[in-house]
Amino acid sequence: MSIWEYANPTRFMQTSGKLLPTVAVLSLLCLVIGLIWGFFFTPDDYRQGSTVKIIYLHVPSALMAINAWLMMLVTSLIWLIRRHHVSALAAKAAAPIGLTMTVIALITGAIWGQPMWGTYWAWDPRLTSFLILFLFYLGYMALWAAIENPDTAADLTSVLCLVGSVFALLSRYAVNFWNQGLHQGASLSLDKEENVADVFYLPLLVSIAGFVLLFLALVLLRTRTEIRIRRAGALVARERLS
Amino acid sequence: MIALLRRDLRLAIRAGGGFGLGLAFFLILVVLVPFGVGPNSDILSRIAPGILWVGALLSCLLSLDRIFQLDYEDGTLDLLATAPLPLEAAATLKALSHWLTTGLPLTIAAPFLGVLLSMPSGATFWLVASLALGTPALSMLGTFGAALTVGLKRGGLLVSLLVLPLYMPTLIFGAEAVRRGAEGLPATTALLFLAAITAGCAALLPFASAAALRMNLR
Amino acid sequence: MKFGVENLACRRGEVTVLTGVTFEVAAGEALILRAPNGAGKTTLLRCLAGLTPPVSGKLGFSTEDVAYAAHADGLKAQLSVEENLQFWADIFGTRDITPAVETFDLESLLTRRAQDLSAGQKRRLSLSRLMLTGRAIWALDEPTVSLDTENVARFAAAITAHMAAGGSAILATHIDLGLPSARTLDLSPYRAILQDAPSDDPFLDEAFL
Amino acid sequence: MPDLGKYADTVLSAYAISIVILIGLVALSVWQSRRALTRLAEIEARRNAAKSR
Repeated sequence: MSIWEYANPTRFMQTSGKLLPTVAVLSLLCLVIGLIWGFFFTPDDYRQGSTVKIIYLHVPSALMAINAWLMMLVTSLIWLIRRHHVSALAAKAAAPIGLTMTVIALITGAIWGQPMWGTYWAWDPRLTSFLILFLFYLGYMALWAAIENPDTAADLTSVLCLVGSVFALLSRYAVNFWNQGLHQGASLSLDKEENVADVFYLPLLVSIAGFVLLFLALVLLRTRTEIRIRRAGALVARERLS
Repeated sequence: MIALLRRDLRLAIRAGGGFGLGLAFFLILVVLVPFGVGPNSDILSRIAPGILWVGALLSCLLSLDRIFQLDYEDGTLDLLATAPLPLEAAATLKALSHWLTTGLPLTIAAPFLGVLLSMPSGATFWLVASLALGTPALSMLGTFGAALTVGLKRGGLLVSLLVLPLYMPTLIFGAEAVRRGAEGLPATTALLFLAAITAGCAALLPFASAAALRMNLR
Repeated sequence: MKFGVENLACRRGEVTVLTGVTFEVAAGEALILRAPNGAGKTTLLRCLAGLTPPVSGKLGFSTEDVAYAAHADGLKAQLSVEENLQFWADIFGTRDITPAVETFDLESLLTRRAQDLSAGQKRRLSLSRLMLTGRAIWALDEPTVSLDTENVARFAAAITAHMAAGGSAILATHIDLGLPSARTLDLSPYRAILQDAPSDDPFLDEAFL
Repeated sequence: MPDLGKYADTVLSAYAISIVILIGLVALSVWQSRRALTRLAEIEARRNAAKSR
């Protein structure tokens, strides 16, 4: 059995229908545990005080904002190369979620920045990169919305996603060059030395898992919606023909 | 190949071709800024590089939807797609003619408009160099955006939305080069990045633009 | 040049409108497409010209050999007749535009701008471009629209000459051009809906939930 | 309720806004899904009716 079988809408609907409730429940579980753990049962940071609790929202959403785009890049490539409709529709389904995650990352960052940096917004490289990412999501979704023929829309948005990825990456470096910034280093990395302490680390992991699962559940749900819309469209077009 | 370029340039300068519109827009924008921020030449000279670059970028944006739209509407694009000239070449030539009618005039006009913004004279070289290196990338990215939206009735606004984030790195390096040049700091690195972006765009974007055109003509 | 298609299926937008189109045209022959409006004549011609890739089936020729003339004239209003023609001549690598000008009687219009032409004159200019392409297969979509009888005859003569030189043509038209060795192909039997052929659209799958 | 100190507003507003946005996204997705489902069911019913006739 190959993974490409799921590229058939019927197969995908069957499997995703079975999978969706499990993923949804798991994600809710992880989110509730992670956020409650983080909110109620973690100590304050000696420097940041209680604002450190915002990382349980900020870091996972920022992570998913980028991962959602990566997923769109991969599914776009699959569509362009193998022309599996489900793949293109999954990319379309993921965009609003990525946009939402970007917005959450930006908002929580701004709220956290107010007491820490004394301002809601600073043209810090990371914040700026996320703002640019936000614009990319907007453009991508606008292109999907503007084109009537769904296959053409899938083609064009895929090309945009490809080119956009290159330029998003380029922007990241350009922005670094432009302003060295005040953002703290990566909160999570394999290099343990620089990491946040364990007390913060574990609930953060749970909360990240929750966001990943939530993303997955939403992608499944939204892809199912898109497939149904496509089927409805195909049937109506067929009716009109006869 | 040269025929397409010649025709596009000829169309641009004939009546209704829109040549000079971008340039006029650039002029107006630069004239408006001092009224907005006040006549203080210290402030003006500090923001001049940014204003000139943003102005050039917006003027480029203004004429993007004309790149393919007219050819699409009168059926020329269909015929071009069936012609022996590969669409990749057509896209490159379209970008080139867009640059010749907007980017190049802007580059030439920018130092004179810099005077209006009391830009330090040391920055003039960097301004011209960065615009000359950067505006071709803007035209090529714009051609890509125009190719994506060619079949749409009201593609003008959408093109701006699609293209603006793509313009970000070019704008950053371009304005940065001028700013550093104006302050007497080394600006060559930014200029090199700019050249790299333009070279990368020239190498890759014609394929993306041609692919988008083919998808739209289907 | 002999050319044909085999079992061709073409799509317009999302919908496959034609399936199983099969025909063959010999050198010096013309094929006239007949079908009601909206049956897929334009779709088929665009497919032959290589603008829309076929859903399935084979094109037995290279789309590089097809000269396509669409509904739209594809003229630049601000350019003169001569400039318009010269542009396409350059694109197709043809030196001389005089045969095209003579065949379609455009001498007196050469310096006139395309926006000042009448609809029929535009059509003539647009059709004369076919002669600049140097391509063997002419794919023509309603070529005689807004031409008067005199110019229809002129156009018929141009096609006849093209076929006499070994070229062939495929036309969607309602007028009888009086072409020698012309065959008519009725597209109605190939309309996708009448056959209820299994669709290539995975979203029409019967097992779909 | 943990003692949030002087940053209580900051932390609480961050949580409140994020959770509202997330719930909004989920609600929107569920609503869109429902709508697509009913519309498709309608069309399928029409199609089956036409077929059995």
